[in-house]
Amino acid sequence: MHSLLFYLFSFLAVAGGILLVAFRNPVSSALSMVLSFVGLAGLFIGLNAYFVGIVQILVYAGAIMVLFVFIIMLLDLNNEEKVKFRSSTVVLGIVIPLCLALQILGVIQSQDTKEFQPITEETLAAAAESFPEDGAIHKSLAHEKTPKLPDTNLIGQQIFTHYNFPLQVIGALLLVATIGVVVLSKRTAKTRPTDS
Amino acid sequence: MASLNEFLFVSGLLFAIGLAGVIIRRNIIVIFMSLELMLAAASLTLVAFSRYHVTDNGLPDYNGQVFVFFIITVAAAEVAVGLAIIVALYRARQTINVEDLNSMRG
Amino acid sequence: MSIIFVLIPILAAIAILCGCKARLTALIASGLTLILGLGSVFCWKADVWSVTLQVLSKPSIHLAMGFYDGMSLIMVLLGVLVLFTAVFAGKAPEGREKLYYSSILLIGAGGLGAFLSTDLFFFYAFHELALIPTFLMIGMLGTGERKEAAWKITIYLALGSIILLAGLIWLVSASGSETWLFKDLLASNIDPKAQTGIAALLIVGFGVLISLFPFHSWAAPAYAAAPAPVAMLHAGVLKKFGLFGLIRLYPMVSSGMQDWLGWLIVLLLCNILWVGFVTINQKRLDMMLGNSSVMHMGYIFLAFAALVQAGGAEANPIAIPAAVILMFAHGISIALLFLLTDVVRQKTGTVELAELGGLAKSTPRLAFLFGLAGMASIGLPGLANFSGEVLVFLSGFENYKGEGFGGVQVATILALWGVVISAVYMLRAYRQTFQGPAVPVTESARDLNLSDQIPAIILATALLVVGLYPNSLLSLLKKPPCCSGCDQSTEQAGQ
Amino acid sequence: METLAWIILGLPLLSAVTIHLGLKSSKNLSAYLATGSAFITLVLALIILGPETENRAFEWATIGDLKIEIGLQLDSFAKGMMIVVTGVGFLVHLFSLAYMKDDNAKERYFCGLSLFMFSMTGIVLASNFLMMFMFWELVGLSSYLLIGHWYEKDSAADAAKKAFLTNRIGDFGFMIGILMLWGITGTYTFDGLSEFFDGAHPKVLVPSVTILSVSILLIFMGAMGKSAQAPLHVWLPDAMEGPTPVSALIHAATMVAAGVFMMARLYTSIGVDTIGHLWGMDTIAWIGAITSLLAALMATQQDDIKKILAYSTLSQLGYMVMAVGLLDPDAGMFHLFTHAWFKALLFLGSGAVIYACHHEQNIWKMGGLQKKMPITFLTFGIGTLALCGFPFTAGFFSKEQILESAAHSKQWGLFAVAALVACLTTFYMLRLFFIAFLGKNRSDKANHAKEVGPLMFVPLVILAVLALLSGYQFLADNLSPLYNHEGFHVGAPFIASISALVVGGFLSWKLYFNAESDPLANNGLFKIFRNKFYIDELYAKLVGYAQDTVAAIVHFIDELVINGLIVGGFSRAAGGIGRIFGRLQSGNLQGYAALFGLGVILVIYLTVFVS
Repeated sequence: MHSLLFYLFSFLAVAGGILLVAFRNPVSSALSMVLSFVGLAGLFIGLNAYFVGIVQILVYAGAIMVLFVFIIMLLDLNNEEKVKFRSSTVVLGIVIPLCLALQILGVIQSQDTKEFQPITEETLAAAAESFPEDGAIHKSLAHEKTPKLPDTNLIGQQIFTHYNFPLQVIGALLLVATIGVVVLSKRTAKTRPTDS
Repeated sequence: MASLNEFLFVSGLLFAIGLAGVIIRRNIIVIFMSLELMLAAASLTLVAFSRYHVTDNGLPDYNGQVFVFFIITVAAAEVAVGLAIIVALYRARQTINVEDLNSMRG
Repeated sequence: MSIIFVLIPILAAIAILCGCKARLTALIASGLTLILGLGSVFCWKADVWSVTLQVLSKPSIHLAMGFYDGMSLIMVLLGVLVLFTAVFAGKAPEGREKLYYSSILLIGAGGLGAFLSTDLFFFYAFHELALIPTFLMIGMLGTGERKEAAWKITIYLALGSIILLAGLIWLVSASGSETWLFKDLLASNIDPKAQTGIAALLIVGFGVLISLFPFHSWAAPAYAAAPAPVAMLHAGVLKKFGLFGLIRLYPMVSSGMQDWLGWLIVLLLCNILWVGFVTINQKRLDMMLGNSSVMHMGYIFLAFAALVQAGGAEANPIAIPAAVILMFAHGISIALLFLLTDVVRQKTGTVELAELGGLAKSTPRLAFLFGLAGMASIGLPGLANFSGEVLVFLSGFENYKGEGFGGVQVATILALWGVVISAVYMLRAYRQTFQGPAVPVTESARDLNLSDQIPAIILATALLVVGLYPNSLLSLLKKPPCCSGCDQSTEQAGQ
Repeated sequence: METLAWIILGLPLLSAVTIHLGLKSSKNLSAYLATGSAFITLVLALIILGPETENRAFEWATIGDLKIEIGLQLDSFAKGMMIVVTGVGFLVHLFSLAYMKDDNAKERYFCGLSLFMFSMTGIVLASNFLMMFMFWELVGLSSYLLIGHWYEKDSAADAAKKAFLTNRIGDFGFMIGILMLWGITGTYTFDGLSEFFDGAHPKVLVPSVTILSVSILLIFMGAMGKSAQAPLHVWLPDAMEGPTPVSALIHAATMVAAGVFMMARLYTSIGVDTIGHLWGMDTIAWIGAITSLLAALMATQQDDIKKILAYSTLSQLGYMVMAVGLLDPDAGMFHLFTHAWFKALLFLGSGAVIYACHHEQNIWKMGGLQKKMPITFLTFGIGTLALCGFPFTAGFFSKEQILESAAHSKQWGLFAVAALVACLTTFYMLRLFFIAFLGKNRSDKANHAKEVGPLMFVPLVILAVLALLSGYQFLADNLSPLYNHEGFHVGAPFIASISALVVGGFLSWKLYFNAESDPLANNGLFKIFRNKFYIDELYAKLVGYAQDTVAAIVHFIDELVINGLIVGGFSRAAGGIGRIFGRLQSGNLQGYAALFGLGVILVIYLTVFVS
């Protein structure tokens, strides 16, 4: 990955994060979050994780952000109420993350780093050997003209071979979450008249 | 070219920013977003490690990316449920300011 | 299958919670256990009545139940008698019948289970099972300062149970036994150094459950606040669990107990004399009875101390039978007293001694039954407690050979003074409640009708039978100890 | 024979149970049933009179070698005592039929009487100390029930309680004594004791003389309670709150004498010679003497007819105990035997008077009854003479024997006390007699008195005959529990008792014959007598201060220290810690987040940078 792009996307992600925290208006915050996630997605793609990057944008920027904005609109919270931040929380909120960041920096500094090794066509071709020949992965890796990294396939292969059970669990979790959301919304709707 | 440590540093920075958001902000939706940011920071770490840990066949280690996939899924479910709870909470309390939501006070 | 004793009440409790008629179901269930209990007195045999079922392999825990020996049988008899009468005498508040009767049944089931278990784990667990509904009942359906009393008993007994559990686990691990079955544990040897520590934990743990001084202050308020059946079951049956456990586990830690003999004697004397004086100063009938039940635990402890001093059942063969008879007698008499106190409360609306008087005029039957129970509790010959107490005193002097007094003899003599003390408070209370000129609240009181009398009469009969002929119980103790798969016992039974 | 003895024991119990369970509504039937059972037992007791018979005991409680038995000791001693118990018992039952005719709770009364007959029979026939102890307590119970028969009266209820508790104190010692004796000898049956001390193991005695003495003194404590010896005598005068026939039966003739009986039983089991070697036996004699003297002094200034008799009972019991202490249980038992008849006579006579005077008990409100109630007057007079020891009445012979044994053992102090008491006895009994029966009527109630019916005077007459004759050999030989006839001779005792009689009689005649009020009432010394030496007050204070205050203090400490400081301290400490941590539980999300962040930093610091 080019350093320039790395710095660009990193800057996007970090700036988006800072803006997320800094904006008073929650809608602005939500948009800054998307900005941050776009930057992250860029970093993912730079790391040859195309699938994850795309999903990041699709899910976060597409679905989750919309959900956030939708809720904000629904609750009619255009502006954060004019409550002054307590200086103690602000100080704490800056000092603690700063310490954390410094610690992480310290840890990282003390470790040997790994340099980026680009994936060349040779490595791809070599990797193709370890996959069955009639599979899509092999075909994609060993394509004569444009050998590509079939990361979607690879992830899929990984999930469906090694992570089959967690996948089922995640499925169940989603189902439960769906039901839970329905129940939560419904119950509030029901109890509302009695509340008021 | 960016080295692994640079990615990790960006990830740590994002995590710290998310934490700062959680501590400083009072709007529960924004806190929620900050949490998402922290999750995403973790995802970045995983992807970075995945990419830099080259397996025997010369390809990235896809275990990390599988985790990220799971994280995103769980985060989506979490956001759905969490926002539903927030809506319910707002209906019950007419506020999403965490300072007003302190009925857990001991 | 002795597990039936536990299953019947539990199933009945479940049935009540599922909507069966509460009082009827409870009565049938407790009546069944009573019949079974009486039946088993006449025809118990080791292999027929026991069950062993492994429920956990490591640590090896069995759901083992059966009449381990005559002591279990007598305690079960006590349990079924008190359970039936408690159910019969219970008067649930309107709309709370389900909770009320199912709790009573569960307490009974727990007590019976503890006495029937031949596995240390279930021995402990069943007692805990019985405590939970006790707390609930006191806290939810009690009278007076019920919340405070419920918390007090909860915290005290929970603490005692934890200490006890620590002692039991230490005991099992120190014994090196593979299972938690009594027969395996009793066959093992424990290092004397470990015994000292285990004995201390057991004394404190069981002591809290029995309200041994200075862990006694939970008892009286709890019994005063508790609904009558709960007070009957707890003071009558559950409290005996501690003493039962001490006697049952004693052979494993005999030398360890010896190390604490001095303390034991001091504490039991405090139970008798100190609490005795506290009892004299009580102004309410229920508090007085609660304290008196604490005080009488001292006598059973005295038998235990005599056993410890002698160093074993062979050296002092009277001690264990004495303790068992007194446990039975005290259980019945205190249950009867609590039952009748509740009647006094219902009839007059008060249990303050100063507000009562002359009740015998309007309620002669109540006065007679109360007098009987009171006389029993102060050890009048012809009633069960005397049989127990006289045996306890004899056990105190069993190894006395006409020289200077040992600690146990001194304790026995001081404990005898406790008999005077108990006469003082009991007669004072009786005098204040039933004799003297009638006061307005007692003038209009109505006497017991027949159905009110039935439970009281059952208990009074038990008191009389054991009092007039203690051999009726003692002969049960003579049967050889039995447990499932216990080869030696079946041999003995065959002889 | 054996079955008959068991019937004697069982019949009254049967009667009591039947009355309680079945005959509550038919009051008269229950009265007849109880009286009938008393009569049958009397007949049976007369039938079984004779030499010792064997009897089979049944085991009451068995543990290994320990066998507690319920058995009957059917020797002539017990059988003789049975005559006293059943004889007085039957006559009292008979008397009660009339006396309690209009009582509301007649069935309860007769149930109590039957219960008493059962328990007293149990004491008398007991074959061992534990059995005796059981029945010992049971007579205490029946005494409690009968004293408290009119429990609506505060005074009766209190008296009943007092009697029971005082007896309990005595029983405390009794039980310890039994236990110690059991420890020393390994037996508690009377046969076993006599076997043990019968020279079979003489060596055993040597090291444990002290212990044995202590144990016997402790057993005597039981007798002190039951026979109301000082300082446990306070309950007996109060016990007069019970119906008068009860006083006659229980608190004059039988139960209070049980202490003497028990000591005599003990002496005969252990052997008087063995006892003679122990120390401290003089204590018994002196306790008896002091009780006897104190009670006689107190009796001189009582106005309640029953109280006078009660103190005189105390005094006579002191006599018997003195005889026991002088190692002459025969004399004690003989006096018990004669005393039972004439004291029962006096009590029943007083009952008749009280009945006739509509429950007036103050002798100063009586007077002139000799004309209104001639039979009562005559029999009461006989009783008085017997009690005073008038020559050739029953009391004379038995009192003589006690004086004799005092003289014989050269205990001149005791002898002097005994003689003084004899003098005082004459004094106060004649005082009673003069005031209540002679002179003129001093109140309307006495004026309207009529002679009682035959159901009442028949027992009086029978008892009067016995009061006159029971001292003679032909009766005493056959009936008296322990009778050791020694030829009557004139000696120091005779002179002492005659002069006591004369002096007492003269003083009483001088002071009280035709007196309108008590000439000694304002004398300071006699005021002390009137107030019973303030012993009751002292006890009331002592009990009030010692027991109740101790109880209050202990309760206070219990509440304050154990419940308040220790337990409460723990609970407060737990609560305080809880509050501290509760404050951390602010419910503030941001605070939690900050703490969480701090925690993360700390963990990283500790794991990465420290090591």
